[in-house]
Amino acid sequence: MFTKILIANRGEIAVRIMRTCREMGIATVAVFSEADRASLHVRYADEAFCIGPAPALESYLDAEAILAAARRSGAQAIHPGYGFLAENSRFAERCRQAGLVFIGPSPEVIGQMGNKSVARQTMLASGVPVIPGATGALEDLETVRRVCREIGLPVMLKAAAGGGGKGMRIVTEENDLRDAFSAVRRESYASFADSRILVERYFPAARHIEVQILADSHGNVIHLFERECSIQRRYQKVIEECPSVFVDDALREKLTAAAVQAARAVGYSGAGTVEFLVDEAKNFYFLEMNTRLQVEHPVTELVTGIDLVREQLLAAAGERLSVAQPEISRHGCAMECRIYAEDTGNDYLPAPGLIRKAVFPEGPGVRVDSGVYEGWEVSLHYDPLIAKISVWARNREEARCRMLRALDECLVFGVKTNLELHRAMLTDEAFISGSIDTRFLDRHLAGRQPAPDNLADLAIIASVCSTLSSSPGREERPATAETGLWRMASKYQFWATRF
Amino acid sequence: MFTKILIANRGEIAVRIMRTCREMGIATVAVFSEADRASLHVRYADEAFCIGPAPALESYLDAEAILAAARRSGAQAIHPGYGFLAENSRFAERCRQAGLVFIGPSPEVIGQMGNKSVARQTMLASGVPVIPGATGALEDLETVRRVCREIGLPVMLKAAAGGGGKGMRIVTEENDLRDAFSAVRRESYASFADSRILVERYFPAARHIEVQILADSHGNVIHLFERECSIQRRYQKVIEECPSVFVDDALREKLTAAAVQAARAVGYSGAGTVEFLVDEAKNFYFLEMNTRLQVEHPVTELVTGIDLVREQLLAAAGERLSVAQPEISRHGCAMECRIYAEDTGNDYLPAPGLIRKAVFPEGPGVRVDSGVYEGWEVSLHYDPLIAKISVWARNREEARCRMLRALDECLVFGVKTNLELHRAMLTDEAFISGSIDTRFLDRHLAGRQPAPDNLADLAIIASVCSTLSSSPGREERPATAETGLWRMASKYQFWATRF
Amino acid sequence: MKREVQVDKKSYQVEYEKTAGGISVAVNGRCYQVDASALSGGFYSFLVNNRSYDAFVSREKESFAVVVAGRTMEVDFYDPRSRQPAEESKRSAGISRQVIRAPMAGRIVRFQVGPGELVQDGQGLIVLEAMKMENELKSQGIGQVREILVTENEVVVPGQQLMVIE
Amino acid sequence: MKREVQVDKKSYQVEYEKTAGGISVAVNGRCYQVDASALSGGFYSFLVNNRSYDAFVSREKESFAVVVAGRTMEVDFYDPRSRQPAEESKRSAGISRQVIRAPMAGRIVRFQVGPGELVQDGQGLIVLEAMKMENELKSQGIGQVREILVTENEVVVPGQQLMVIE
Repeated sequence: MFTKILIANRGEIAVRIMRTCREMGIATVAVFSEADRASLHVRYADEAFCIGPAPALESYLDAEAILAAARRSGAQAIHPGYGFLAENSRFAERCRQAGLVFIGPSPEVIGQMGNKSVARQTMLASGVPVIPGATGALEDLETVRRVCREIGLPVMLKAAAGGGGKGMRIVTEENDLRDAFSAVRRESYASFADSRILVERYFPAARHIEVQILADSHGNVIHLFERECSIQRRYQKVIEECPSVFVDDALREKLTAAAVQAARAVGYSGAGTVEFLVDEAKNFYFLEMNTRLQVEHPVTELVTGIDLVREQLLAAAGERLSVAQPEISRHGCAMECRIYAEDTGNDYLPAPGLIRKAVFPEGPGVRVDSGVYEGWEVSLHYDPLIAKISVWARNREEARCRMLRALDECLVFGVKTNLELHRAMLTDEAFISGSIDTRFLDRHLAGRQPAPDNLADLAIIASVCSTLSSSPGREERPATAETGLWRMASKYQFWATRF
Repeated sequence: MFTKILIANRGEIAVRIMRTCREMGIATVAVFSEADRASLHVRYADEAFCIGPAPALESYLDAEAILAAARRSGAQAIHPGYGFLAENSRFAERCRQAGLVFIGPSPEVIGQMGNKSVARQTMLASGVPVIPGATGALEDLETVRRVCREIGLPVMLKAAAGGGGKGMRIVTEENDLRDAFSAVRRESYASFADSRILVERYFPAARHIEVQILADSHGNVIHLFERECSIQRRYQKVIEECPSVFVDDALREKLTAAAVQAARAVGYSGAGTVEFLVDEAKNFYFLEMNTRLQVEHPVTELVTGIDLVREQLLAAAGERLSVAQPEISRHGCAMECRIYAEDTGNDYLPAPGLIRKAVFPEGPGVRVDSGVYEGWEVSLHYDPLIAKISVWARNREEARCRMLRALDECLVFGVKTNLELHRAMLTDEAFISGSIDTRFLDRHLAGRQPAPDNLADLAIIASVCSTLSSSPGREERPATAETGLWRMASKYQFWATRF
Repeated sequence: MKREVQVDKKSYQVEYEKTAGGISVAVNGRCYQVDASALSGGFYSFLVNNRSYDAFVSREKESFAVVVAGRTMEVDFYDPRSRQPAEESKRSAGISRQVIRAPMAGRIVRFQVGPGELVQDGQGLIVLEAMKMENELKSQGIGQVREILVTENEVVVPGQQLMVIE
Repeated sequence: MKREVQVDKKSYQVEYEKTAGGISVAVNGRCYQVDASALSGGFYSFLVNNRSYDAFVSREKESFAVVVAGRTMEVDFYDPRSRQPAEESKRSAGISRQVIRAPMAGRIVRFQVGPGELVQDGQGLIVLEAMKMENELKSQGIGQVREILVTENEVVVPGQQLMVIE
């Protein structure tokens, strides 16, 4: 096993990877942009190297800077996390050339699966159903227009090199095609330095269901069941769960078999996810394969007890996976809510800013993966994910109630968050009954309601107390400096009571 | 099921019970002493009633004050937690008279099991081995002396009405008997208003292993495996785990069967724990039965997935347990470290005080049950338990490493804690190999070593930075008020970099 | 003490005084006897008729941001004799002037309307790129583009004025 | 700046200055170039030759409590020209006077020694009841009981002087 690895990422996922490293006795090396000097992943790491200025292109996407840090630190391997260089085959190739282990599949497999058009063809060849669409990446508007006419509207335009919801547009009317085409090309180029486009049939009421797989270099390929990820906004997942209420044993059998087959077909190694669209009739279509750890991997860890990062490290070090398929069982139900710094009332625009207060839940069945702390600033440069709250319970309804309890214990102040939206989703009838699809958020949730009078009254009471207890302009006082304007906490008169 | 219950307890256990209530849609009523107005359990509850001054005898042990609060609030049942009135049969009886459900076994069973001498006789009658000792509670020194001569030294004197490690003394020389007898009587009377004493053979190198059981009023009695609780100080547990490395399948079979038999024999209902001493030859002796939830119940919840508080509520409401024995399996390994405000360098004396900083761990496999928050004062009146850190992993070694990682993420400042001691225990060779018994702490751990130079250097560096970054007398500054004495966090120059 | 208070822009009549047992507060005639406890770090614990509430309060002069039961509310105290909240007075005077501000830092990709153009409620005005995503800023009402205060490709800071519509 | 510093009562020679890249610190001749970042709430992040350390610092005048790597250390800065730490000077003068203080609030149950009595290192002096447990306070050295400052059944506060041994 490695004795030191570099984590070429930031935020919660970098910290999460370091946690497993620490448990395995592997030293960790963080890299950071100038904007991230005070970030949690730098604080958590054993070593840390600055790799450039804030813009990702000049730091977290700068392969050479990262390789230089790896050389200086003496790290033997690089874990790319998700996003950034995680699915960049050139970076994986550069690691190999530099004598470093890239913790993920081979550059060839990343290239094959990361490029959506090649992935499509690979899947077609191994008999996995794919979404109707163009067979390859497109570069000119006229071809796109022709393909759209063939497969019929609505269509989805997406970056051929993309992932993570970036560079995607739905087109329902031919008039909108030109604008969407331009926007996707621009976003794709900005994110992936590749402006080629895929065109696929768009299924408005489909479910997004994915299968987690693990493979090692000894020919072992196993699956860790599915995750239901239908609840999305701006093509990014916000709630994920396992098992999916929609997947029966027959469908599960087919989905997991297809995923394992796909991984075997390309000689996969490490952790990966095969994403499927499943329509109302339970037809499923290959969507893409993510050749990396997913944001929502805790859901799978909670129901299987397998530490996915540990298995990634084993596979990358040339060892065998620590488990075989028959040993893996699904135990209960898990759910994850992604807490974003975003303005849910304004099209989910990211809402960077200073986190002035952050309280996360505790207690039975709750797991928190946060990448922030009080006094830290959510930067505009990167993904505004604040924390992932995951719960485990014996069944979906218990998990849902536990998640509501956990969300009630959450407090994030200083930036706008989607916490209220999560509460609304979890109490929505459609969610409770499991009738969710990728348009759930659009269809089911009305805007923010004004505060009811009883809450407004409490807010007024709190403000009055604040007025009476402190002088204007100060909001936080050290606990020791409290003065007794009225009955104060923990300042009871010990000597006045009988011992 | 109940719609509202009162929790006649405080601190972490009150909050933990309320968490399950919230998940089940049951409203919660807290009671608090004047010293606890600002305590977490009051903040967490839906309603809260003050029941008297700080001393427990005048508040948390005042049955009538608690019953009055229950009546005012309209609660249908009372959960006693652990300690205080949890094993007080008179209180359970008073609840019954007042038309309230006591969430626990019947007053008769509590009386039978709570009184150690009656419990001993009950166990003897049902064929469960008991520790050699007096057959009943003793009140005079001469009888105690006679019994000691019969069974041989060393002996343990303990409060007949006791529990939780209070009112216990080991006597190894006859000369010490008089003092020990007096001390136990005093402590016993102060804690339980009962000064009767039990005398038992003391096993210096035994293990403390207990079995969790659950029973309902429909005749279902099940066990949830064992917990190893050998690591103790001042007769109080500090680390617990499941499974016990010492318990093989044959012994497990015997222990769990004895526990279920004991519960059946008395017509038990609710959650309970049967404690055993197990000697080096794997002989086991009934120690006592705790007719309540244990501090260390999270360990069992982690390996079985069963929410013990939920099952308590089901049993108390006259419903059936939600699981049957064949459905319960042990999954992986769990460990709990109790974080106390105590001075480990000074005989584990409690160390009350203001918690000025509290950071608890997050991430995979970690559960936190805390009863404190930053700015709250650990009172001298009650148990100085700050938090319970529990972990789950696939096996003991992974759990141990995970616990070390979790402890590394912990920071409690303002009061002395046993955090450093926990780290030392978890890295001790005897602990790693599982060679633990009730004298582990005495035998294996030397005193605190002076800080090595590398740590001292870091402490100096930190102090220098603090000197340079702030004016004297101020220790905490709001994040927004930071000034740039040297390179400051998150104050990078956005406009100086290319977007 | 009598005050007029706004919660999320809605007005309430509030009267409060300190009493022996805590604070007495009346909101639009609803009376509360509050046992209040100031914790550290901006937290408060309230008991109102034995119901327990936890609140976090952040104060800036006469404005408060309060989090209760997971909901963040803006509370504005003002003295009716000395001043009117600015927005309220404008609204009552019927003036509808929109200043479009940058909701976040980013780069102006392009304008969807030009100076003098009439805009509908909800119409797209400006495309702002941030976090690798293009974001459309929309009009919150009907009006005419009076002024464009930035240029294409300009990098803007959160809150910066971008466009004025009247 | 040159200082003599004590960490958990052990002395170190320290020299430090601010530099362009951060702070330069030498401890007993061991030199560190520190990239320091002051976070909020008393936390600091340090990079020393790219090694990352997180520290929490609580300051009271010239005394610091520092938590690094899970260990709490007491750091004392003093100017050798102006004063000597009290304890150090006494220790060097060979005076051994013990003041037994209450480690916590509680009630005095009884005394195990009387005035004038000679006590051994580790001998029990006072039994203090707190949190329902009896706690024995022990002598940290050899001496004679000079003074008893409390009485049986008295309730004491943490830090209160209970007994003087010389």
